[in-house]
Amino acid sequence: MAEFIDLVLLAMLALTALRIIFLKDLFAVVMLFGIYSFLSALIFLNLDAVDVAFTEASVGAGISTVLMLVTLAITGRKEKQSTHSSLLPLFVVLVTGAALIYGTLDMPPFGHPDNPVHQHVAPRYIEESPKEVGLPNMVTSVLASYRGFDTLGETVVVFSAVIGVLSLLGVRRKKKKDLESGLESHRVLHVVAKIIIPLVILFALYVQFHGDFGPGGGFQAGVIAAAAFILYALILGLPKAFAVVGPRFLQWMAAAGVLLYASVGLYSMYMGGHFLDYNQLATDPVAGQHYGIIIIELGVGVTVFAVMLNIFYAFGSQAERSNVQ
Amino acid sequence: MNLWQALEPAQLITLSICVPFVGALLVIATGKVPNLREAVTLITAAILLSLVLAITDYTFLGTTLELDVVELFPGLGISFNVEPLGVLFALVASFLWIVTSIYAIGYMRGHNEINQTRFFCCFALSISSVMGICFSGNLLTLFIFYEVLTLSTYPLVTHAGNDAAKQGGRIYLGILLSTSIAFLLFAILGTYALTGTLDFRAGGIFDDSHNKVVLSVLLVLFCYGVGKAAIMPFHRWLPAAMVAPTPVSALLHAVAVVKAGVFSILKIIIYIFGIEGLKDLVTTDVMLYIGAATIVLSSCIAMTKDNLKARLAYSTVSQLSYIVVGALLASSIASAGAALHIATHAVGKITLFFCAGAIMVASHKKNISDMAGLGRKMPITFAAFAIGAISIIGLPPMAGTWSKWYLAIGALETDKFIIVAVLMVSSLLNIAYLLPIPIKAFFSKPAEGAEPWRWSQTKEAPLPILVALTVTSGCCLAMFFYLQPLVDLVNLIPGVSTK
Amino acid sequence: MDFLDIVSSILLLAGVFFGFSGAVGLFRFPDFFTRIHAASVTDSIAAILIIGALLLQTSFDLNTAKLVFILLFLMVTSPTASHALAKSARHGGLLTLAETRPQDKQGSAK
Amino acid sequence: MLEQHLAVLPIILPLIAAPLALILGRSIFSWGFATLVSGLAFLLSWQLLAAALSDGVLSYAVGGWAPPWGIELRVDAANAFVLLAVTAISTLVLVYSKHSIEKEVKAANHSLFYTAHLLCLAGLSGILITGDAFNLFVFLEISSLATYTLVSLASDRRCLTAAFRYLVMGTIGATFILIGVGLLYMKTGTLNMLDLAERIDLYDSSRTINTGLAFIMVGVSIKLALFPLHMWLPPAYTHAPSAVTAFLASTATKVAVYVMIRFIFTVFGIDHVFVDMGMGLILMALAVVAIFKCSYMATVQSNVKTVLAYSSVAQIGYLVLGLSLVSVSGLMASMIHIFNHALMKGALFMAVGAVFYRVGSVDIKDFAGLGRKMPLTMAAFTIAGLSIIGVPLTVGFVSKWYLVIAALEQDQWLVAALVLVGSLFAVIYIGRIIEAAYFQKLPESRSSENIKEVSWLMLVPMWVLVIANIYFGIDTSLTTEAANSASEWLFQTNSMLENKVMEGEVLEGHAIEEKAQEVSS
Amino acid sequence: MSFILDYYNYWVVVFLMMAGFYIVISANNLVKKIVGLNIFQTSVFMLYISMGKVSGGTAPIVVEGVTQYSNPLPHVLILTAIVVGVATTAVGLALIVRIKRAYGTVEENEFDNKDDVI
Repeated sequence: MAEFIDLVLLAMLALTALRIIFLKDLFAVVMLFGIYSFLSALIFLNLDAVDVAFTEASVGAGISTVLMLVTLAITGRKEKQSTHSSLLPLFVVLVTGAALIYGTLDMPPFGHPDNPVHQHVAPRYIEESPKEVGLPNMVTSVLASYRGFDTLGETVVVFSAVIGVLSLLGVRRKKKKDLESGLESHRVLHVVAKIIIPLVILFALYVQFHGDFGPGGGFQAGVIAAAAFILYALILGLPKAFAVVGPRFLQWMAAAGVLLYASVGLYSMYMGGHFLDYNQLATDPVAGQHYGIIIIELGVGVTVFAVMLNIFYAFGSQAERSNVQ
Repeated sequence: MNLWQALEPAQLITLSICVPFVGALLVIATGKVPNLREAVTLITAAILLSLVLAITDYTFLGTTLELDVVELFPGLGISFNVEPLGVLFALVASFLWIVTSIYAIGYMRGHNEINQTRFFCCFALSISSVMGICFSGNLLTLFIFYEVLTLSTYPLVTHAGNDAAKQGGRIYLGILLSTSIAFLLFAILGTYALTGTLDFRAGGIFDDSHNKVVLSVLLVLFCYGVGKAAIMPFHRWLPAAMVAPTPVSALLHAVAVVKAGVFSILKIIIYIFGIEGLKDLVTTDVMLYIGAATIVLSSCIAMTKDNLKARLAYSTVSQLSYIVVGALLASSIASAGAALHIATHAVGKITLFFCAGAIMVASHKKNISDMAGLGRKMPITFAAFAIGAISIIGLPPMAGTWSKWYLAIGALETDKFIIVAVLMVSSLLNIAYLLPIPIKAFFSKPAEGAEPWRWSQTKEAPLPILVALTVTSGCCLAMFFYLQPLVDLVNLIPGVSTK
Repeated sequence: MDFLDIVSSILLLAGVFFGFSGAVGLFRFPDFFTRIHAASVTDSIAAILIIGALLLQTSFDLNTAKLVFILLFLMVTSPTASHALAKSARHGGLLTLAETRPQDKQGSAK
Repeated sequence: MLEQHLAVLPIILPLIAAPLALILGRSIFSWGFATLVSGLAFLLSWQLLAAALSDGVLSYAVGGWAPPWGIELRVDAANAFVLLAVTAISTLVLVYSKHSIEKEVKAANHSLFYTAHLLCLAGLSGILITGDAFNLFVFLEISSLATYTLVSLASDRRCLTAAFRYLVMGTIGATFILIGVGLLYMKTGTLNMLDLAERIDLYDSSRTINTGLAFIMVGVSIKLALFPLHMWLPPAYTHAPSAVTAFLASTATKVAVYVMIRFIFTVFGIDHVFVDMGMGLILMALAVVAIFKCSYMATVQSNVKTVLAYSSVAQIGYLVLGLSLVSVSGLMASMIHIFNHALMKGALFMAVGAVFYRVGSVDIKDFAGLGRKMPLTMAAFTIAGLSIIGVPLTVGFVSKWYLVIAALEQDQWLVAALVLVGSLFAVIYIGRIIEAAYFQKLPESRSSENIKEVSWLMLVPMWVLVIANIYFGIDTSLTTEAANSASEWLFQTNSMLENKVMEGEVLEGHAIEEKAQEVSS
Repeated sequence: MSFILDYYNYWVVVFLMMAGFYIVISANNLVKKIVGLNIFQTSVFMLYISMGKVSGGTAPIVVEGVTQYSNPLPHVLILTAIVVGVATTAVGLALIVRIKRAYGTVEENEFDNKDDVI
C-alpha cells in the first residue's frame, strides 16, 4: 500500500515538475512549486520521515512560497521568451541524469532492511539513543545531540541568510500614517485573525517543547510562530507588526538564539567536556542531555522565528514600497 | 693591490654585491643634490673596483672563496663561489663602471636628461646583479641575478618614457623574461631533476649515465634561455634596447648585460656540461652553426643601418656570437679565446658607444650619413672611434687581435674550417661597416644642406666624456701589449688553456 | 464490520464525492466567483465529512482530539479564506459573469 | 583547557563572534571586534599547526560522541596549514577593510559586513577542519551564503548580477556535493570521512560510488572555479568590494582545493580516483587548458580586477595540476601554492583596492601615472605582480619551482614546459598594468584631483603581505616543511587505509565506544 | 520485475532532480531559476529520505512494541538541508528584488550589458 501511495505521489510530482518547466506564468509556477513542496512533504510522510515532512510543509510550501510571491509582486509575473538555445542545458541535464541513472544500478534496493545504511551507524541511534539521550524521538536525539554541531551550523546558516537579506533589502521603519497598508476593510479577516493567531502561537510552543516526543522541534516551531506574525503583518500592515516586534529587536533575537545555542557548548567545555557535550550539564548524563536539547532547541526556535519574520519584513517593506510607487 | 686584507676573504663577495646596492640606496637618498649623488656613484664604483681587485688577488693565490647565503630549497640555495672566469668578468664590469660613471655624468648633464636619480640608482642595481652573476656558485643563483639584472635594466631602457621607449622596453622585457622563464628556468629545472644538483663544478655535473638526447635538448634550451646572449632569432631585444640613453647602451648593452649572457653560456658549458661532455652532444654543432650564422647575418644587417647606435647594436649581436661559438667549439683554446673576448670586445665596443654618445651630445647627430666631415670638428672622438673599430675588427695593435686569434686557432684545432671562414668573412664585414665611419668623418666634406650656423658651433663633447673615451681607447691599445694578467687568469679556468 | 465502520465509510464516500465535484467545478465553471464557490465546497463540506469519517475510525484518544482541533481550525479558516479571496476580487474590480454580459446579449441568449 | 579544545576553537570563535558583531552595531566596534577575533583565530591556528606538526593528527569528537556516530573534527598538517593561511589573510583583510569598506559599502551595512565576514571565516574554518562529509556541506553553505552577501555589498549595481550568478552556480555545486555524499552514504552507511574511506574500499568498482565521486568532483570543481566551471568567478571578483575580493581570492577557492585534496586522498584513495577512474588525466588536461585559456583572457581585459580574477582561475589550474600529478612532491607543490598564491593575490587585490579607494576606478587606463602619486601602493603591486610572474626571490618562484620539479619527477616534460610557458602570460598582463602606472603620464583631467597615498591602515596589511611574499620566497623552510609533512601525511593515510583493506581487516568505526560504556555504567 | 520495484523510486527521483536542474540552467527569468533550484534540492532530499526507508518500518519515534524503525539519520540530514535551502532561497530572492530595482528587469535576455547576463 505504501508503495502504491508513493508511486501515485511520485507521478503527481513528475507532472507538476513538467508543468513548471513549460509554464510562463510565474504566479502559476510559484503556486505549482508550493504544490510540489506539499506533495514531497506527503512523500516524506509516507517514507516515515515525519519531522522532515513537517519541515518541508512549513518551509517549502509555506515560507518559500510566500517569499516567492512577494518577490513576484515586485518583479512581475510573466516570464519572457528565452532567446538562447535550450539545447545545451538539455544536453547537460541528459548527461547528468544518465550519470545518476548509471549510479542507481549498484544501489541497494529500495526499502530493504539489509541495506548498508541500516547496518552501520544508524543501529546505534535506534537502539541506544533512547537510553543514552533519553528521548523517544530519535530524530531529535540525533539532530540535537549526536549531530548537534550540524544543527549549530544550520542555525548559523539561517542567521547568515538574515544577514544577507538585511544587507540587500534593509527594513525601512515607517510612520504609521505614511501609508495605508494591511487589509483595513476586511473586517472578517481581522476578527478571524485575532482568534487564530494566539492559537497558532500556542501550537508553535507545543511543537517547540513537544519535539522531544513527537515530530517537531525548534525549527518547525520557529517557522510556525513566524507564520503567525506574518499573518498579523499581512492583515494589519507592517507598521503595526513593527510595533509588536520591531526589526531591530528581531536582529537581536536572531543573534541571541545562536548565542544561546553556542553558550551551551561553551558551558559544557567549561564543565570539562567537549564542545556541545550535554552529559556535562547535569550530574546525571541523561538529564544533562535533556537540558541541553531543550536549551538548544529553544535557541534554534528563537533564531528561526526571528530570522523568518525579519526576512518577511524586509521583503514586505520592499513590496509596499513598490506598491506606493 | 689588496686594500681589504683585514676582511674575511669570503666577505668580499658579500661586499662586492652589497656595495653597489648600498650605492643605489644612497643615490636615492642624495637624489636632491646632483653633485653629491654623482660623487656617491663614483666612490661606490671605486670601492667596488678595489674589492674586485682584492678578489682577483685571492684567485691568483689559489684561495677558494665560497659563501652560502640562504637555503631556498632543501640543499639548494643562493651560494657564491669565486672562479677565474667570473673574476675576469667582474674585473671588466667593475673597471668599466667607473669609466662609464664619469662618462654618464657628462652625458646626462650635457643632454639634460630627466629622472637622473632613477637612472643612477638602477645603474648601480644592475652592477650589483652583475656581480651576483659573476660570483654565482650554482645555476639557481645565476638565474636569480640574471632576472634581477633584466628587471633593474628595464627602467633604464624605458628611461625616455615616450612611446618609442615603451615599445623598446616591451620588446626588451618580453624577450628576455620569456626566454629566461620558458627556456632557461626549464633547463635549470630539468638539470635539477636529472642530477639533483645545480652547483657549478669543474668538468660539469653530467656524466655518461644521462641520456644524451635529453642533454642535447637541454643545451639548446640553455643557449636560447640565456636570451641576453642574443643568438638569432632571439636578438631583437638588443637593437630595441638602443632607445636607452647612451651610457646605458655603452655599459649595459655592450658590456654588462650582453656579457652576462655570453658569460652565463660560457659558464654553463664549462661548469655544467664540461667542455669534454659537450663533444658528444648532437646539438653542439647545430648551435655552433646557428652562432656562426648569427655572426654573418647580423654583420650584414649592421651594414644596412644608418643609425649609428643601431649599427653598433647589430655589431654587438655579431660579436656576442663569437663568444658563443668559441664556447661551443668545445676546445680549450677556443674557450680561452671566448673568455678573453669578453674583455677585449668590452673595451672596444664601449669606446665605440662612448663616441656615439659624444657625437650625439655635441652635434645631436644620430645618423652616419650626417657625420661626414665631423671628424675635423671632433678629432679626439673620431680618433677614439677608429681605435675602437680596429680593435673590434681584430687588427693589431689592438686588444681584439688576441681573442680572435685564439678563437681561430681553436677552430682550426677542431677542424671546423667553416668557422674559420666565418671568422674571416666577419672580420671583412666589420671593416666594411665600421671603418668607413671615421674615414668619412675625417676625409669627407659635410653634406649639402647641413645647417651652417649649427655646424660652426659644433665642438668636442664635454670633458668627462672625452676623459672616458680616451681611457677606454687607451685600454684597447694597452691590452694588446699587456694582456698577460688576463691570459693567466683565463688559464686558471679548469679545462681552459691558451696553449 | 460494525456499525461505526459503515457510517464512517458512507461519510468518507460522500466526502470524496464532494471533493471530486468541487475539483470538477473548479475546472469547468466559467469565471472566478463560480469557481471559488466550487472550491469552497471542497474545503468546507468535503473536509468536514472526511474528518468526521476519520473521527469514527479512532478509538477516542489523543488522535480524536487532534482531529477535532483540525476540524475546528478548518471550519474557521477556509470560509474566511474564500471570503477574503472573493472580497479582494470584488475590491480589485473583478465583475461577475452576469455583470460582464451586456443586457441585450443576455436577452438574445434566452 | 586550550590544548584540549584547540581543534574546535578556530571554528566556534568566529561563529560566536558573528552574532556579537551584529549586536555591537556601530561600525567601528564591529570592525575592531572582528579584527580581534580574526587575530585570535590566527594565533589559534598557529598553535594548531604546531600541534599537528608535532603530534600528527588531532581528533576531536564534538558533543563527546565518538565517530562515526558523532561529528569528528580532524586536524592534520594539511588542513592546519591551509587554515593558517586563511586566518592570516582574514586578519589582514579586516585591518585593511576599515577604510576600503567606508568608501565602497554604504554606512548602514558596515556591521553586517563584518558579521558576514566572520561567518565566512567560520564557514571556511569549518570546511577545513571537519572530518564529516555532511558537516562539510553545512559549513560550505555557511561560507557560501556569507560570500554571496559580501559580494553583493558593493555599490556598483553589477555586483548584484555577479552575486546572483555566483549564488546559482554555488548552490548547484553544493547540491552536487550533497548528491555525491548521499550516494556514498547510501553505499556505506556512514558520513565520517575516515570511516567512509575504509568502507569505500570494499566496493572498489561500485557504479554508485563512482557516480558519487563524479558528483563530488564536479561540485567541488564549481566551488573552486576549475575551468570550464569558472564562469561565476570573474564577475564576482570584479564587482565585489575590494576587501572582499582580496579575502575571497586568497581563501575561498583555496579551501575548495583543499576539499578536493581531502576527498581524493583521504576519502576515495589515490588508486580509486586516479587508477580506476582515470581522473588524473582529466584534471591535468583541464588544469592546463585553464592555465592557458584564462591567462590569455587575463591579457585582454581592461578592468584590472577582472585581469586578476582571470589570473586567479589560471592559478587554480596550477593548484589542480599539482595534485593531478599524484605524487608527494606534486601534492606538496599544490599545498605550497595554496599558501603562496594567497599571499600574492591578497597583496595584489589590496593594492588594486587602494587604487579604487583613491581613484574610484580600476581600469588600466586609470592607472596611468599612479607610480608617482601612490608610490607605496604601486610598489606593492609591482612586487606582488613579479611574484605572480614567478620571478626569483618571491613566493611565486618557489611554487613554480616545486610544481615543475614535481612534473619532471613524473617524466611529464611537456606539462612542465607548458607550466612555464603559461606563466609568460603573467608577464604580459602584469606588465601592462605596471607600464601604465610607471611609464605613462597622469592624464590632464586627473592632475587637478587630489590623488595621494592611502592611509597606513590600508598600507600596513598590504605591505605585510608583500614582505611575506619576499620572506617566504627566500626562507622557504616553514612552507616547505609544513607542505611536505602535509602531503606526506595525506599519502601515508591513503596507503595505510589501502593496506588495511588488503589485509582484509575492516574496522568497525575507529574508536572505542567510550561514550556508550560511560552511559551504561 | 523486482529490479524495477527495487529502483523505480530512485529513477523517478532522478527524473525530478533533472527537471529542477533543467529549470535552473534554462530558465530565462531569475525567479524561475530559484524555483528550479528549490525543485532540484527538494528532489535530492527525496533521494535521501528514500534511502532511509525500511519496508514495514515506522517513523523513528519509540513506540512500545515496534522493533522496525526507519533510519533517522537521513531525516536529520535533510532537516538541516531544508533549512539551508530556504536560507539560500531567501538570499536569492532578495538579490532578485535588488536586481529588479537596479536594472528594471529580471529577464536574462534583457540585460543591456553582456557581462551582466547570468
